[in-house]
Amino acid sequence: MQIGRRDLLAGAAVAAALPGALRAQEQPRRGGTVTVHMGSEQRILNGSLRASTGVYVVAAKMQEPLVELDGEGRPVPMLAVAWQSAPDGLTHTFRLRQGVRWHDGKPFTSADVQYTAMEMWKKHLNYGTALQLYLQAVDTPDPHTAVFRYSRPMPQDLLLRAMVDLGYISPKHVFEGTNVLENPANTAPVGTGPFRFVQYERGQFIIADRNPDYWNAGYPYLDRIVWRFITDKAAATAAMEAGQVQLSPYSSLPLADMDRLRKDPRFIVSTRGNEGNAVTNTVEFNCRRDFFKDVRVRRAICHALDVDFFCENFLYGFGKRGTGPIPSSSPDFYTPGMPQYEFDRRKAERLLDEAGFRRGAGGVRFRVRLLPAPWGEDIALWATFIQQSLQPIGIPVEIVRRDAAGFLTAVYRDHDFDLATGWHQYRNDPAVSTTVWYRSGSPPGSPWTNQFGWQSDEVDRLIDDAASELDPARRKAKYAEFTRKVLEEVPVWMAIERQFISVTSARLRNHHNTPRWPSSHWSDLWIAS
Amino acid sequence: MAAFRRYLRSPAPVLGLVLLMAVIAMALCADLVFPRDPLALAGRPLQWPGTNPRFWLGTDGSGRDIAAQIFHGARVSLLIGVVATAIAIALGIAIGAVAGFYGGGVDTVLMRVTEAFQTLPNFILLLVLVAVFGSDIVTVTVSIGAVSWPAPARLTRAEVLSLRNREFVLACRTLGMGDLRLILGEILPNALPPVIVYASVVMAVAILLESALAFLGLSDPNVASWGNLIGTGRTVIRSEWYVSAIPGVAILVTVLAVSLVGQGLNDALNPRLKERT
Amino acid sequence: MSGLLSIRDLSVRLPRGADRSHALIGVSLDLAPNEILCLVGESGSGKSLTAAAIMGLLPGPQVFAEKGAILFEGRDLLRLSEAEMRAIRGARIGMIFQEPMTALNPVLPVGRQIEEVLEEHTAMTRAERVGRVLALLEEVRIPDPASAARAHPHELSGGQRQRAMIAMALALNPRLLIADEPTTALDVTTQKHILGLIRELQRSHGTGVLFITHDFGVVAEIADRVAVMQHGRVVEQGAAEQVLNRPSHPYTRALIAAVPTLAHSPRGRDFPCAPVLAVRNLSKTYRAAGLFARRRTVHAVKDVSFDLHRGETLGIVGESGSGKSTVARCLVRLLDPDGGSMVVDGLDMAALSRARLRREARRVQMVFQDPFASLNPRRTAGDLVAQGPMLHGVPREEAQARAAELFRLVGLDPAAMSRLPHEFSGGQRQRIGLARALAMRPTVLVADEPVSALDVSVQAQVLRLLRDLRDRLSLSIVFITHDLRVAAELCDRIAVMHEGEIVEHGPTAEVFAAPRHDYTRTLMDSIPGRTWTPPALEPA
Amino acid sequence: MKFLAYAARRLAASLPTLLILLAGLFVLLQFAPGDTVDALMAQAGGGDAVMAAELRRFYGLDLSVPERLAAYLWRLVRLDLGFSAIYNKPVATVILERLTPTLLLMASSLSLAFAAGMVLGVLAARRVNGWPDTVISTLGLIFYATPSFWFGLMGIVVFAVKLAWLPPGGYGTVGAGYAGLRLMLDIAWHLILPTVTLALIFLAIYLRIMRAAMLEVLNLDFVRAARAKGLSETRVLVRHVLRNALLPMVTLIGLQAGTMLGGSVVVESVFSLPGLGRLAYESVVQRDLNTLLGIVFVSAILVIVVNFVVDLLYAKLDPRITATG
Repeated sequence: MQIGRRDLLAGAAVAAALPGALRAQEQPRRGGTVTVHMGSEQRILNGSLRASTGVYVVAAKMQEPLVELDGEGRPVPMLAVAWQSAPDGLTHTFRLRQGVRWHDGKPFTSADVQYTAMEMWKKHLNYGTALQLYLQAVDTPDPHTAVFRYSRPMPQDLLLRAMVDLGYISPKHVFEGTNVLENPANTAPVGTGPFRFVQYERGQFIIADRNPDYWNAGYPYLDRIVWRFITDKAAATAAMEAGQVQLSPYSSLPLADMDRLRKDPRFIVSTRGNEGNAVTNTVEFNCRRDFFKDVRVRRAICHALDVDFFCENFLYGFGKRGTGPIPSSSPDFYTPGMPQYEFDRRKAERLLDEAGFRRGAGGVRFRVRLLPAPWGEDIALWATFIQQSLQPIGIPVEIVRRDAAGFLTAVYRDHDFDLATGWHQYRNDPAVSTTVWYRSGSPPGSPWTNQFGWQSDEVDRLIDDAASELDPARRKAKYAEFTRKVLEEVPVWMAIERQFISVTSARLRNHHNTPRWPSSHWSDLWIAS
Repeated sequence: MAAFRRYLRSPAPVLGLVLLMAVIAMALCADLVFPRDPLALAGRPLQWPGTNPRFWLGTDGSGRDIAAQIFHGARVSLLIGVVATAIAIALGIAIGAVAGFYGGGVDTVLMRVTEAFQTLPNFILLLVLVAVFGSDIVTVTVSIGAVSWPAPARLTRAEVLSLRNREFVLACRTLGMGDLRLILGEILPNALPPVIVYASVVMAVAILLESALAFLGLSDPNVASWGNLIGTGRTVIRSEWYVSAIPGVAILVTVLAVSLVGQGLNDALNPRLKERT
Repeated sequence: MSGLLSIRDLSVRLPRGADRSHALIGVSLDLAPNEILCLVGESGSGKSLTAAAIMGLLPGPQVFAEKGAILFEGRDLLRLSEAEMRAIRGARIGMIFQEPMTALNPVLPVGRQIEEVLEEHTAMTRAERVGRVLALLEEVRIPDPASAARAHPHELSGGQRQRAMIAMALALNPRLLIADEPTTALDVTTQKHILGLIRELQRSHGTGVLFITHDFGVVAEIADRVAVMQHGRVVEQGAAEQVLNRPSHPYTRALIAAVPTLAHSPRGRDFPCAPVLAVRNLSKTYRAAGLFARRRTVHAVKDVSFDLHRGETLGIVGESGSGKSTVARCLVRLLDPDGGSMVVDGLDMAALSRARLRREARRVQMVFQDPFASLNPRRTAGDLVAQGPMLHGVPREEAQARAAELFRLVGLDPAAMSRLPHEFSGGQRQRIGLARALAMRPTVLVADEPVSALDVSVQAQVLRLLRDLRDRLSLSIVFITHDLRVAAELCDRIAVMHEGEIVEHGPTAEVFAAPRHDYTRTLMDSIPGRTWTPPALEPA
Repeated sequence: MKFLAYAARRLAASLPTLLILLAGLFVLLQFAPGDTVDALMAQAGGGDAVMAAELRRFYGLDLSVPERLAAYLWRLVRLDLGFSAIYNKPVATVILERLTPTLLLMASSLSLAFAAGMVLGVLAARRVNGWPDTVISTLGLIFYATPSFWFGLMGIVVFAVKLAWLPPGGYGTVGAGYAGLRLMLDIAWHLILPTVTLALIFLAIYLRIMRAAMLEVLNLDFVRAARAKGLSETRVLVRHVLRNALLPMVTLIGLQAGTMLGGSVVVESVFSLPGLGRLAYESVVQRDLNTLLGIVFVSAILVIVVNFVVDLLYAKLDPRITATG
């Protein structure tokens, strides 16, 4: 169901689908090396400690989670083969795969799961610490059973969906008794996955080779994966065109180049396989400011932005108007028909007048400082577009450029901004990373939490209830209610819904066939001759 | 006057002067030719030059008129260049003059500081300053000035050092002239020509530094500087190369003009070199 | 023609924009083998350019021989190709230059530079060349030729460098040697040796020498024949004896009249007992700071004492490095003496603080050597003169008026006060310098080689002016010079300095007539052309 | 021995300034918005306050500024550059890993700039104001005025993508497992474009200086004397003019070592070279104070060493100067 609808790029989808049909007859070929473009470098390459696509794109080939998503977006077994939850949602039992060995030859057991969950997820993993806040203990009745015990009900679908990202297992024998954050295995992963870590040259490349003892016999097809760090986007495109790189995931190339490459038969440019990682471009209001205290002003800003024009002309169609905090690519939680802010400059002006912010000298209503996050070309474009769109309605915008640390500090700790814009990344379930943008009470300094000076008891309650609601239908309804509420109030506006774009060499096969493919194991990926 | 005539004698400095005048003219008439905000959305982004008569140099990735940005950018880039240079030269002259004139301990301390600044790669220091103080136009300009003073300081020092024992300075000393008057009235006017010539180098470097900052996305996005245009063009450099090429050429022309003028000044103020040709 | 070199009607063109169209106009010269022809003239007369024309080394394409011929051994050098000319340069014609320090490549050992001539012009083997170099250095009597050959120019003394240059020029026993002011940069004692050496080598090899100089003393010392140049023309040519003693051309007569005579006529004046300046035990030590080398101390001035009376001129003479300039600079406190006292009108200048010194600056004023360097090129002449009094509180109007007066006093037109220094000639500038010092109404005037950068005729004028002013204003002058003729001309008393000390001190006539100290005797002996007394001529 | 002592003395003389410089930078960076934990959370895509506090404790960021500065300086005195927050390694190790590409890049660029600048400068001075001079001087000015990143990117497009003659970036063929000569050739192959890009502006400067120095020296007495000796023009040029004209060029090397390292920030980022320049940029952005200060330390040492070598070279070229005097 997910794969069917998602390609915004009809042309590319057809181009990708047609050879796909022919490919069905092709025999998978063993061997070969795939080189992957990496735009930035991570400090820690361990999915049990860091939840980030930049980590998964490397580490997930060597490390595995308990569950993974299948092509239809449903949780399927990885290191866990079966799972079962108590009706009260307080205990969840996982049966573990047998005969799995770590790359260093030691057997994989429930002790590893227990150690990873208690020492890593609960203590260090971003989003994991919040998700596992009520995790009491992990019992290990036998080497192949792990029982998660919670002090508050945990919905099974939330746990499973979250664990796709937040469920990577690390070997207890490597980490136990060491400083977890300083362990050398964090940059030389030891896992159970289809590829074994070989070499990491900082600033240059990482190499992983085929794991001949992989539990899924016959896999992987590739002999080697190389990740090359190319920070300059234009240079990365050049490397792809020169044939030195076969895959660039997560929108790492310039939009203009991706647009150009999609007409090039040597490449497939598509958002397919990234459905699980929907990203929205935000407009974040500092509701402490006099002008943004008034919801009419916030709404006016939303009305002043011609999102469709932006998507078409600036994003090359790689994006569409956002409809709320939960992206349309998440059918389990997405409810259509929510209140929207269509582009209507006159309405915006009327709202501003009503709120008492009439045009003063020089036609200026008030001035705002906009902090764009320093990642992503689209954010810079969007910030400029906001500047260009608010000027005509009497709101001159000063863009304040900060680097990553400066941006997070200014927005999320010091609240030194009027408007901010960045990305919100949806992680399969609204409770993982989405609702924290709206839930009050996050201490200052936590990035991507509600630092907007906006608070609603009703929304807080809805968020808390939904997070422990065990019945999927009722959960979905609660999220619909939540969505309606935050769309009316717009403390944060999820303006544009996008999916990451992957640029792939047309010679690769079996790629982008699951909703979070770039972050998955790639054991069935192969290269056509 | 004689120096000016010498300046006009060879074609290269004249060309430099003409180019510089052209850039200055662009800066001056920017508001007349392009009265609209150069950063406003003008049309569809990334229109090639010549495809739309309204935008004869095309539009950039944010749908802004490149021609307007080039004209308004001349203003910003020249301003950055001139102000940063003024800061660097003023600092350099002050430090160099004091160090060269007094010598001894003062000189040692000041030159140690200067050396320390020179051992620190200036672009890295610039990155630090911008990271710390933000990237608005004032900070960027002041920072560029602040990292560019060591060379003028050394130059001034060397000049002052050679002048302070020149007989005409000694003569003034024997008249009972005070240090400040000696430095300002006698030494500096004679030490300045090479420093002024060097100012053209500082200015060229300042413009290039701003463009490098913008290339890394660290310049002020609220002004239409050429560097910013190059920065926004960076991502489309493979297909719409003109977005960064046009401001690149503008920078090249300006730096070229400034350098030519500087070289012409050098030849004009240093007649010894001229005689032998 | 049996002559070695014969220049016929040579004219050399200057580039457009120069102050005149030709550097040389119709120059004709003849030089026989085994003869020394002195080419005399003041700066800008074209004597050096004549040498360059012979060598085929005129600067650049815009300066060229327009007409005439330079016949050398029967061939016209102007018609030879560059390759042919190259074969002659260094081999058939050798050349030595004024400043051996700059004429030698500073980064190559001396021996290598001499060897190059052999390398270029002969087929000698390396070993032969090295042997020849040593023989040559031996011939020019450089002590320890082997180590001199290995030495770099800066490691040799001025005299040794010039000897090396001579060795280089004579390496292939050229028929013609061009010596362009070869002793001007040297001290008198060294000059004497070098002149002797040139003469001796010329005799033994039968070389023809074209000797360029501005110094009639040197001419008297060495010339067989003399040619006098002025503004690119040869105005007089003839046997040395005739030109020196019976010059016919007015210009020559004027030049020779300007040469100071050694015969000093003491003014026979008595000076009041109390000196205006009393210097006692003045010492100055330099410390050369090296990072590693142990700190060396150089005693530039040791225990120097002398008195200066009102209206008196004391000449301090000595060679370079004798400490005479250090004394001058200490007197005006451009250098702080390490010990001793300098009492001017009862005030010890050596003990004053900086601030106090500034106020008392007028007591001792200085005239500097270099008329080009001692005036700020950016100030008008009037400002330069008025500057001093204005610094000490004289109102601008008054200072300007005083400056105008001083301009007249030193023989300049007050109308020129608004001009910049470069618009004046060297002699005029030195007058400005003098006016500037006088503007302060100093008790003591220190003149540091004030005429040594000037041409003879200008030098004579400035000396005359100084003498004049001294007598009219009763100036007390400390006159520093290396030129004994000049000292003899002007000074009442002479102090001879050697290695930082005053070795002899007395009335000028006494010192010249009967030097007591060995060094003074050597110095007197070294005066070029000391046996020649310029004839008393009325300047035409 | 004297020589070594001199080297040590030179270094010792620079140390106090170096310490002040590092302390100054340390304090300056305290004013920067955000610290390494903020940068880390940005990179990881999120985290909560507990995690942030935990990390701050881990990196020692919970101490006061004076305490940290004191600790840093004390470590520095013991020649310990500290631990890098980004790389989870001692800073010394991180820098050592990154030093080679930068050194190679700088050395090759410097050699290229020096050699080409020298040759072109000589050619221009030989025909001063003639057309070769005009062409060379104009070219020099254009090189000087071209932003290096622009030239680099265009170089990639033309030589790597369109012509496929050179690799588009990187520091060697990944995973090729070359060794020995093959490895060196491979690296050299990858460094051609970056070298040219970085060298360009310096080439322009050297060319200008060389031309001026040649003109200066050509006018000196000893050149006239050399000609008067009947030496051929080539010999005059090579033996007498060149060596003397090289002196200002050599001085320039020392002055530009620092600037060049700054220039490598952009070049390394365009060509994906794992060098010090890019590391410096990353550590500024990541607020990795230890690494940044470590780089400053190393680059200062580098500049001091280069200047030291320049002094020796100068003393070798010019016997008037003794390195120990």
